[in-house]
Amino acid sequence: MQTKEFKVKWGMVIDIDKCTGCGACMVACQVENNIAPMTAKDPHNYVQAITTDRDDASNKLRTLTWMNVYELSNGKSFPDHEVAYLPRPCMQCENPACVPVCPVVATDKNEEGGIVSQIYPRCIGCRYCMAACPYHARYFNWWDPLYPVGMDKQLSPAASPRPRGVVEKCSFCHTRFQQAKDLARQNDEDPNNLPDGAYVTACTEVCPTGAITFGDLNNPEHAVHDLAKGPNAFRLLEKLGLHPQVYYVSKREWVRKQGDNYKAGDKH
Amino acid sequence: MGFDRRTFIQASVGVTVGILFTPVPWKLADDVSIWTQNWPWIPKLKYGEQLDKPAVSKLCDSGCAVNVRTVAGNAFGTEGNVDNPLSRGGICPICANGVQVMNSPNRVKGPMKKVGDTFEPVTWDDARALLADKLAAGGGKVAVISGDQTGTANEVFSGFLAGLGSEDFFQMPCDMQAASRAYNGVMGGAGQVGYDLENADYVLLAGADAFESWGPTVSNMKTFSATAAKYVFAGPVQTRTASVTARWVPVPEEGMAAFILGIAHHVLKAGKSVAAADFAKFRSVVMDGFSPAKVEAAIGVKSAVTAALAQDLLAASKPVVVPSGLSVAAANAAFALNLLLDGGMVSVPEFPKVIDSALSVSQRMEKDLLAWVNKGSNPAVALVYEANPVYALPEEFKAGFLVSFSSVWDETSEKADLVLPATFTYERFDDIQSPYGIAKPVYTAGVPVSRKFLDVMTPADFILGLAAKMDIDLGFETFAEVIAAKAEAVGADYDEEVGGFFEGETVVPEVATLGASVLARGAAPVRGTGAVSLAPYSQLIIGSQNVATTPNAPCVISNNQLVGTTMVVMMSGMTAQKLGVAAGDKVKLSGGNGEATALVKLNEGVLPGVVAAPFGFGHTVGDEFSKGKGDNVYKILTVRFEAATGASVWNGSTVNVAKM
Amino acid sequence: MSGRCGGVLPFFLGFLLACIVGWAVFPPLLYTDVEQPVRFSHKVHVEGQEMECDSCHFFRDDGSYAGFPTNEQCAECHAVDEPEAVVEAVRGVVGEDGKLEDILKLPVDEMPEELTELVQSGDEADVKAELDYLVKYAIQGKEVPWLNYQAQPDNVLFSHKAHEGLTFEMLKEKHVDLSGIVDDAVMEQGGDYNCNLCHLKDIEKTDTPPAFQRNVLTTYSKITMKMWQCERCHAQMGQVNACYVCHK
Amino acid sequence: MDSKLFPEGVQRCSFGQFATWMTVITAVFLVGVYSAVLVLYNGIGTTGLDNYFGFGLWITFDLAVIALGAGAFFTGFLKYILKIKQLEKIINLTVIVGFICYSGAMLVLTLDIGQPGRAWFGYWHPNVHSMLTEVIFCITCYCTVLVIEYVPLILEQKQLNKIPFIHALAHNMHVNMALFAGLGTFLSTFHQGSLGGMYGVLIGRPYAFREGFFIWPWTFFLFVLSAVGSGPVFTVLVCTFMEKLTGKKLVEYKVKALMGKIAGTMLTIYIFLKILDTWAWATGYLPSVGLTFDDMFYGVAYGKWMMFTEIVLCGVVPAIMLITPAIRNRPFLLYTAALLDCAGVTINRYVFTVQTIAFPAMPFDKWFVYYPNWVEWASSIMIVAYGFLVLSLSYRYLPVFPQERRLNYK
Repeated sequence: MQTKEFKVKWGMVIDIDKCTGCGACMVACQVENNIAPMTAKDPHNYVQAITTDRDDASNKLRTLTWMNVYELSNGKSFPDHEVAYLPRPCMQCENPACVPVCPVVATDKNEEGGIVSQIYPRCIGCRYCMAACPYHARYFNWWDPLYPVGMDKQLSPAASPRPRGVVEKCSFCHTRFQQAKDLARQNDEDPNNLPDGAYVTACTEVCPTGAITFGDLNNPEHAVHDLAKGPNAFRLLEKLGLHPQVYYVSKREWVRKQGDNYKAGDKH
Repeated sequence: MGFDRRTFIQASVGVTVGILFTPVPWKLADDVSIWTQNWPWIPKLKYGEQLDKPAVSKLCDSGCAVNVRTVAGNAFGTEGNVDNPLSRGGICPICANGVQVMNSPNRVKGPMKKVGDTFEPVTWDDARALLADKLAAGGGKVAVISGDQTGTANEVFSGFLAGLGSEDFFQMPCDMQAASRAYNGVMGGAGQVGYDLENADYVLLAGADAFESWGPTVSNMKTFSATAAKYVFAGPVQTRTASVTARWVPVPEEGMAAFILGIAHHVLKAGKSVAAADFAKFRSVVMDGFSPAKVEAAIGVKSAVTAALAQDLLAASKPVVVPSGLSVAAANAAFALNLLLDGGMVSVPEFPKVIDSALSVSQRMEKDLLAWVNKGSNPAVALVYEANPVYALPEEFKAGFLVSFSSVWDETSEKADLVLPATFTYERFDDIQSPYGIAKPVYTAGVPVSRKFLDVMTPADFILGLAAKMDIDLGFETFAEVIAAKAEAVGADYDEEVGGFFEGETVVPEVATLGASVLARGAAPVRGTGAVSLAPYSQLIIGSQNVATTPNAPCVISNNQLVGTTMVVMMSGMTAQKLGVAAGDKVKLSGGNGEATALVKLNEGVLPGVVAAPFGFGHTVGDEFSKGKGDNVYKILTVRFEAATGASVWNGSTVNVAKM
Repeated sequence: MSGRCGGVLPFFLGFLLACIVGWAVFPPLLYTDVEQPVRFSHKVHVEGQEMECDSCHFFRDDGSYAGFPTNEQCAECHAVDEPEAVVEAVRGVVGEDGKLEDILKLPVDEMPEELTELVQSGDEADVKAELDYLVKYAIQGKEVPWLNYQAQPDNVLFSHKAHEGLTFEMLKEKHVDLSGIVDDAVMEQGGDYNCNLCHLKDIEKTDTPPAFQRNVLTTYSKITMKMWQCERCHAQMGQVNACYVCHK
Repeated sequence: MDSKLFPEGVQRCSFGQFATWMTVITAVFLVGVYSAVLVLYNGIGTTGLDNYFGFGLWITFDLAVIALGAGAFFTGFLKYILKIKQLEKIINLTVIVGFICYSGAMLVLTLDIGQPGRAWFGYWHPNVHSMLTEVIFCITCYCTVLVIEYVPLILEQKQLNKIPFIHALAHNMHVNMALFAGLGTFLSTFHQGSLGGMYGVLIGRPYAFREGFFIWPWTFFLFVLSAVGSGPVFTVLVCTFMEKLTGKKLVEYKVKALMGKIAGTMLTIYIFLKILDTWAWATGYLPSVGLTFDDMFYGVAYGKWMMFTEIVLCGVVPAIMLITPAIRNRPFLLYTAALLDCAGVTINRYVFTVQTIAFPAMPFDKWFVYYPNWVEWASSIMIVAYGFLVLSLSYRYLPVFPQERRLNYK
């Protein structure tokens, strides 16, 4: 599989040594991208009344969490135990596993910037892309998005609501990219050469420890350019060759080692 | 040719073929697929001008300075406010969900009065008249319980209370209280203790979960990531804060004062001193009572550990030790150590009051709610402002006539006789005065940024109206005027359209004593008699003392805290073995005045002999995002009164664990 | 006609019937006409008051496009200083229980002065339209739910800013063929504004806005641009047709 | 009562008996229909699938029935293209079984995709790089071919066939059947392969990922071979089941043994390559991505026992049994081998579907176990019931077995 090259490559560098796993990024992501709170009852649905309730958010295999924080443990006993938190957005792989498998081109990696797009009205809901993604970055709308009364008036204009039956995933808050370009045009600046910080994702913006840095990996003027090349930078499952555009940084070796699989005796 | 079966078949074939040459099947197939994108029950977006409006959010204890994002005038999201030092663009996970809480179906939609077992709507005028009658009849036996630590609304409430002739103003139990009682009370200092994390190079978080729930959390986190200081976390649980600090030192919660004095022992040995009246006594208390061997015997922390920490603190140019919890002794010990180290502890002067009869901040922190409740106090009228004592107090709370000023239905509203729905902070004027822990006096005033959709009222406005009706002169007619006056008194740059902000200068802490006599009696660890210690911990995503789990939070809460509707408690493998339980077992924890059900999860990041349980679950009233999820850990805490300080604390709580 | 080969005539008749139904009967059934909530006359505003397009349809500072005007913008001319007083006055006529809209059924001279003095039009039809606006929206503080003939669904993000600089000259220069997408007349005429490329031609000259033809199944406007139309122009203009260029 | 409709010269059970049988099957079918309605009306949330197991019982079921339905195309290929005359005695049954399997799979797929209203996008907006596009194309086209192959059989129904037009049409279709058989072979080979390819191309899923030849991963070829190695004996099993049920002999044993031989040969080739493939995967590919063979298995649901059952007990053993004439020619052993063979291919489809996505690729992630819920089971069983209905009707009213009269009444 040949990887497409882009002049601009939007990417993220997440400093695991700064992430406390507080969850603000996950909440901000849900708000920005109109992920409805999970409600058990569906007032519009008469057949459901005689079957089971919709899922509880405690069922983590049914939630919609484009940004998901994993807890990592070094596996040691007290008092040598260590813990770390790893936020996982969509990796926007340079060689995505999900894109070539989609039968209907609902997902693609074709726009300048290299963000893997997911178009809900095109998606037929076959879930092949979910089977393909080893990062579990893709989510299926098992149920219709139903907002409790009154909560539908707070929809964000940034992301279209998805009906049930389609796959969705992190888009690097793509609408913010469009808005940043429009602002640049308005100010007679080059929309294709945005300065660092002109476009950042919601999770980047709210993170209280600034663990997430976002920008153009190809642009030396963007902070991520150097961060991604740091000595402690790594990507998840590099050996599989998907080449994520999301990098992680940790000074802790055990954390870096959990970023990929190592056979006994493998050198990291 | 007759119309027989064959003709029919032939014609049908013709129709079938013919229809393929018309747009019917193709247009329908296309339109059906478009229909599937726009099912009528899928909500539609609204478009219009997008604006970010600065506001204050008070869902978390310290309060967040935020920007409310609006589209076509409708609020839809909340982000941090880059221009405010409390936020610097960051936001906590509760406040990030602020708009969703504001629009939650769990909001109280209008004033309600309890009739029998049910609630009936009343008008605001009737509510005001009813309450005025009750207050008049109560004859000064009135109490106010406030869950707001930083707002000027407290001045309105406490001024009103003074006008009624009562002094029973209480804050919900909080760290700020312990710090204030230790610093202003025991040690004779003035102002509010702050920790200059920004300039510190070594920070010992003595129990303070500073990057998760303690103090001005967002500000702490921003400072943590922006500076190179070394952080060490001490506590019974490897919290989220501990996951990013350089080191985690396991210390039992009740042993924190002893732990700090154990470090002080080494510091004193290094020759440090403080110009305080009782320094000599302090020195002898520490040198005799908290030698490394004694500390190790009492709390299990090795002398090498305390010695190393002391060395690091001494070597640092600006070290700071941050205590936490309700223990006045622990706060006292930490302040004494900070003074010895002459590091990053600062004193933050209070802002001037605008209502003369109101209490000052330190006066507000003086009274002990739990002790008062424990005494069996039963006021004629209790006004509860932005607090949920029925849920968050380990003891049962009684009042002749309970009034709840809350924006959402909670346990206290459910029990109240009168529910007076509050505007959400985005719908009203409100402010944040220097949250506890912040290193500089900081004032943020917020103005309404969202229109009201419900028949709600700003509690302080209601009180001002009530005061006028009862001829109590507070000097203001509306809360907007109070905020404007406060902003002016503070010296903030304030505008009624966008709010205001002020940042002041810090003061060197000065104390009269080091509290030696208090420490001599109050610093020794006291533990209950149950099988294991209970270490409650907070995660903002689950909720705070006052605010239940927010609508988008359940997806974020991990299965390490909640599985299905059962809470999860964590313990090390060793503890589980001792208790005879295994991972995944359902257990009953009994302690204090109650019991809780939980699932066991093994976590080697918990001190052996300790069970870690999350605060914030077990709501019995509320929306489906919080109600019926897990159990309420407040109910299994054991409240005791600290020796010498008399403060009610729940450290050292223990529980018995039984497999179910 | 042999039995073996099947009947040609019945087949042909069936075929014909299907074609008639499919081409003539079916398409109109798919659409229903919906009138704009208020008979807004571009003619009155543009010709009569000499307003510019961007008086109402302008770019905001953040580069987004304002589209339809809000009450706030309308109020620059059609200000209602004391809406409560007008509502009160109307209530005085229709009664406390009546609907405010009922006032519109009465002749103008029976309406309260508080309302009629707000009217700025002279022509009888225009007065009616203006009263419609005032009573149904302005005094009640409700925004007008204008119908957008070219409305795109929520999953489409169209940047007016990105298309602002597109001129007819550029299209001609690049020999962009938009037949079947844009009315040929528009391309021939050219002009200063490229709005006609996608929007209703000469809408600014209309006195009564045309009805909105709503697809009963999809609720889309009949003239909502389809994706292939966007894509064709993009392709010819050398612009990328990546999914995220237009979707969200 | 309905005896006029029976094929020429055969006897069938009483209508009452038949009606009772059909009622029972229909009842089972209707339970499935109810579950299908739930899925279409409420969405796939009603199933046991989740974000980790986007593919589950349905896909396993689809892949298994499609593999087992391969008897149709392969037998057709042998009969019409390679002109193995013997096979005409069972060809009708293979067509019906193939039709049931494919149309059933398509029904399940309709439930399985989240937006059935957009199913046609596979044609209108195809992604030519996707193996699934190939599957959608071939499966729908081949299903059409199967319909075309099935129609003449219906037209040969005694009463229908009296109409000259229909008689002529049926005849003409029969004459041209070789063309369709060829087309079917082409389509079917490709999609059997692309079903395998679907998994082989998953670069993010070490359990399934395989290198390969040109654009096709090895799984592409393995799936084709395993399908033709099991499809024919599945038809034999169906036929035998019908014989036991009706108490009649429908196909002579010689034909069954021939089918066994054909399948056995293919199975032998397949299992040889499968073992090679597994070996290369375990010792070559897995270490290259930092994994070991042991890493790939977990607990009972995803244990190694499954792999050994699939390859040895349900692969090597039936292969040997089927290619050994002495064993193959003994009915009981043939049927045993056939059962093992079919079980093996089903296990293969299960592990490729479920275990592939169950393996936690990220080291800090963990294994989850997937359990289908009643909705998935009911809708899958609905397809089985549907198959019973079609087969029952076909057997009762259509001349499926050319040998039936000779074997039973003469």
